[in-house]
Amino acid sequence: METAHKRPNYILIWVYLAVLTAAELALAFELPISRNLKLVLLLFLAVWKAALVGLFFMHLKFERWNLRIMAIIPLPLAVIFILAGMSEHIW
Amino acid sequence: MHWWLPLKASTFTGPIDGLFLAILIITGIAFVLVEVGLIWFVVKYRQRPGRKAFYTHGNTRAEVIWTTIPAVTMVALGLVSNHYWVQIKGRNSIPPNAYPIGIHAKQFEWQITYPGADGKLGTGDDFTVRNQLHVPVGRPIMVQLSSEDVIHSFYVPQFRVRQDVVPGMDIKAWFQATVPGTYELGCSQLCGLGHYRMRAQVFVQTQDDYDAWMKQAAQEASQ
Amino acid sequence: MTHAAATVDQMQPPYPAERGLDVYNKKLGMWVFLASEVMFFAALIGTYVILRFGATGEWARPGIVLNIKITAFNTFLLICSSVSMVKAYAAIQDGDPKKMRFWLLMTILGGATFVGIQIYEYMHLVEHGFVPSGVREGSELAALVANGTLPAATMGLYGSTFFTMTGFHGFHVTCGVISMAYLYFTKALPGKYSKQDYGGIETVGLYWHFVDLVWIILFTIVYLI
Amino acid sequence: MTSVAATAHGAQAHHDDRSFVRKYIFSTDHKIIGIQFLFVSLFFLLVGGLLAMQMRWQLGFPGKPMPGGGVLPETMAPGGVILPEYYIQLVTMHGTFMVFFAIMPLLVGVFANFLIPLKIGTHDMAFPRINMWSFWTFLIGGLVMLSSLFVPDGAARAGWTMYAPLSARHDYSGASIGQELWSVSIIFVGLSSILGSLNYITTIINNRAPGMTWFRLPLSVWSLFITAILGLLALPVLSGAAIMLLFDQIIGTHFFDPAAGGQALLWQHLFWFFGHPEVYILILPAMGMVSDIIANGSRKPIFGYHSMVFAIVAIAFLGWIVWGHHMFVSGMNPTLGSSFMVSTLVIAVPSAVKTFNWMGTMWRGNLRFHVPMLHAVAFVAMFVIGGLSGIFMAATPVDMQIHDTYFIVAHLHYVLFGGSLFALFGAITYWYPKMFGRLMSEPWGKVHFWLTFIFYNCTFFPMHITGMAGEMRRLYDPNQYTFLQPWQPMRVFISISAFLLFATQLIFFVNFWWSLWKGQKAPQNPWEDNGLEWSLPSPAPHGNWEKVPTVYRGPYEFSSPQVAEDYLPQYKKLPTDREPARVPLAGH
Repeated sequence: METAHKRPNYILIWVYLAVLTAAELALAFELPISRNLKLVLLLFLAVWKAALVGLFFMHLKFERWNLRIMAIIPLPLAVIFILAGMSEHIW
Repeated sequence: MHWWLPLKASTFTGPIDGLFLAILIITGIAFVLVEVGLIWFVVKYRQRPGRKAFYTHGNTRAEVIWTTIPAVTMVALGLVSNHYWVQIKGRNSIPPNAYPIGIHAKQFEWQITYPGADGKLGTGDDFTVRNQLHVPVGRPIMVQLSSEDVIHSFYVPQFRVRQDVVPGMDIKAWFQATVPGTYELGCSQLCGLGHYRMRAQVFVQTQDDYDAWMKQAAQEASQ
Repeated sequence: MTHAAATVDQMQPPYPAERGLDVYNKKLGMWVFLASEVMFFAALIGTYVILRFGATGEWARPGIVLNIKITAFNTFLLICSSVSMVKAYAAIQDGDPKKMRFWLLMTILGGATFVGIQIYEYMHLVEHGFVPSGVREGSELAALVANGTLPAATMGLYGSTFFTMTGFHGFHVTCGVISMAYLYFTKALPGKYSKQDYGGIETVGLYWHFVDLVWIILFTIVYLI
Repeated sequence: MTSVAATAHGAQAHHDDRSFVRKYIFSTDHKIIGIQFLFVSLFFLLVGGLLAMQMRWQLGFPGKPMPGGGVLPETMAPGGVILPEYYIQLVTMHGTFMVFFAIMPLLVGVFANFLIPLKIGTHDMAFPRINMWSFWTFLIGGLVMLSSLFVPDGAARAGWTMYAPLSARHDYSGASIGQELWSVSIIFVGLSSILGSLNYITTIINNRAPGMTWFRLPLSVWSLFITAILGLLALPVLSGAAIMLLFDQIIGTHFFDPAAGGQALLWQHLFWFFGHPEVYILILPAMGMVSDIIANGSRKPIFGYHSMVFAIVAIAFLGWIVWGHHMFVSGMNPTLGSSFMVSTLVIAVPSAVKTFNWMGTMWRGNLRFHVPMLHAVAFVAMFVIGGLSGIFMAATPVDMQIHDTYFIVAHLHYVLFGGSLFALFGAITYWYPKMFGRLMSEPWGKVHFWLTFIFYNCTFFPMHITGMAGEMRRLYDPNQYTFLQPWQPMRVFISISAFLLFATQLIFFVNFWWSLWKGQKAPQNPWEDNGLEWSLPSPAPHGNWEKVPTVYRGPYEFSSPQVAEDYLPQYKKLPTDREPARVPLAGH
């Protein structure tokens, strides 16, 4: 049975994750940039790493759409809750 | 017994009672439609031998009608409510010339701080009275609500004003009394075993009665 | 042919059923469970974000209280154990139980070490006075709070949120390690997994990658920001 | 599961060699688990009712010794006279028991477990053992909550909504162990619901019988499916919040302690973010089962099946963005108040659609008034009042006047008692034959219905009026306020009606237990319904079918021109029906 899909190169993903973690550390401590920019960049790196794990290790990239939707449904709910909670303080 | 909403004693009663009546009419019509319809169907379509029900899976036109009518009504209701909500509770709804009164809620009593002669809170001549809220009539009053322990709720039924008092937050609410008299201020958020007796008296007085009382109360407080 | 179709063929249910999601029950059940876990961590992390965003005082700067070097290594370790999990899954998919057993063992060891390091880090922090209710009086950190390097106003929140979030993540990692060990000894060793039936490995793998994903987010927002 | 295990499962359906313990106590049969949930949650319904009676005594006859009050400890009710601290425990525990341990398990625990495998045509749930654990964690949670009633300094007392900081600090509430047990118990309930929900979702998606396509599912299964999704995503947030509250109570963390930077409003956001999906968990299954019963009672297909399904889905999605309407006057940002008002008003539309569709089903039907149909019609009549009174609160300025008054208490009892509990009385009577093999007595059922209907309205409708007059919630003795004293006769009337309502439930209680052994033997299809469950003998055997049934049509083919009788079961093959295409099959 030929493999159902071109199996992702797990080692390459591993390298990506290691590099991104190192980048986060460097960004957090060495780079003298403004706090807000650092915050945005760090969050972007975290989401990127999370996406890598989700898409390649959890095979979401090769699943059908209805399973992907089921995996993603809770995220907007979490974002709605956090935004509402935070908007309390933009009085 | 007064079967309707409590006595109208503040400027809020106009919009709130009006909206209450409007919603009562809308829901009243819907209520009568549904209940009478149910009773009529129950009587008219009772099981009779040899009769077979009308085989239908629905009617999209009817569905569209009874989806759009409630939707339109709700949107209209929403616009009207929001218009008044912004006036009553909105961020800059407090009139600038409002007369400030500090109300500090603690487990099972209200400590009410009056601005004293200079009319400003936080100045030396402020004085505090327990469970007695004196309010000049016909002027917007701004209450600065703070709580020492748990969540209480500032509620005067006749003024139609309710605002939770949250510890750690300084919340401002406003109202304007229109009818002199004595009313009651209650706590409407469960705040412990004494929640039911956390009651204060509210005196709405004319301006000079209020000034006289304040002068006299200030001396009492200063002794 | 999608990945999903591949897994459907080789796990034929004994009775006819209407076409569902083309995902076998165990895997679908795990994905549904992970959705509830996302909401659980959303509540915890959401609380942290809201409390920090609404905090009146300054928040403790990264690196003062928490030891970044050890945690960075810990993060790297969890990523490695995630990779070893995927290699175990790939091995059994290719029908090589021996290689799968090796990589599954590596994953279990990686996870156990991660929990060990985290417990060590907790003990170290409590020693220095960083406790769930904030900072213990008379400890080193209390001195730091006194001389102003640590903001006194938000240390209570800092302690509460840190210990609750990372504690429950550690609890989930421990559950993962225990269930993988259980599968290793009762299913993998007796050779119950084969090319035709490896549902258990893929399911526990999904859970493990999810736990790793949550840590990746936690590491950034708790330790680095 | 490997094919080896599967054949064993098939064999199991033939003969039953399981021990009594495995068969009835630690059973993994979805029907037995459903019945276990039924007995336990009916007990908790009784406990909740008893707490309510004590509350009504204090409100109707403040300060007078309660008959039977001598049994209560001196610290709570000296000489039978209820003290304020005991009264707020009653308020809290009545709400907690009814919501978490009576209505929710009765709707989801009992009927999701019992109905889903039967109605979609499968042997059992996708994960039978997890299903069993879902019941046992629920029972542990229930026993922990029950034990908190008897701890020395009394049970939790911050309302079933447990607002912090009153719930977080024992020096404010006066109870320490009681509050902590509440949090622990809620964590167990959360875990039990998550385990249950993931089971129902996987079973409905993957294990439907051949031919049972998504739009041939009965509406009860659709509502239980959407309820499972709501439960799956909402309960973890409650468990997380309960864990943080427990840490605030025990370890001294500061999540909700404003003195150390915590936010009191944060608990309300967490609780009501879970809370509003929760109240839809409490009503959607009732709506689904009422749809089934009304279609059966009217002998007519449900009116607008697809719009009913989309209404359920719409209610579920909108249910996540309305939670702020519980917090209009709580100090929440007013601009948030406006957005929550709009989403709340929009959610009234699907409920209206469903109500009109039920009426459309009865229109030109051939109405047969068995007891479940009586309860179902009463559900529609009462739920309309509850839904309409909800619109008063959605309008934010009006909410300022009626928030936390008895108007809200009337609203919630109209949707919860008039809605869910009436639907439950109907559903229990309707599926009782399939559960126990005997019919509940029809005349006594009617007596119970009419008395309950009358006393129920006498109890809860006047609460709208005292609520409009401004009577605040959870007051130990409203007569402290002079503007509430004229309403004391109304409170006495409500209390007496409540006592009579509670007494009427004795009829249901006796009818339920008496019919278990003495009830008339139930035929296979007593209500002449089309569902798959009626193709099984009553009571349904372990493993349901040996060979899974095949489905040829939708669930509501009543009075179909194709056949003479006025019902056409889903599993009945007509010559014109063709076999459903057997597609590659999903998991087992």
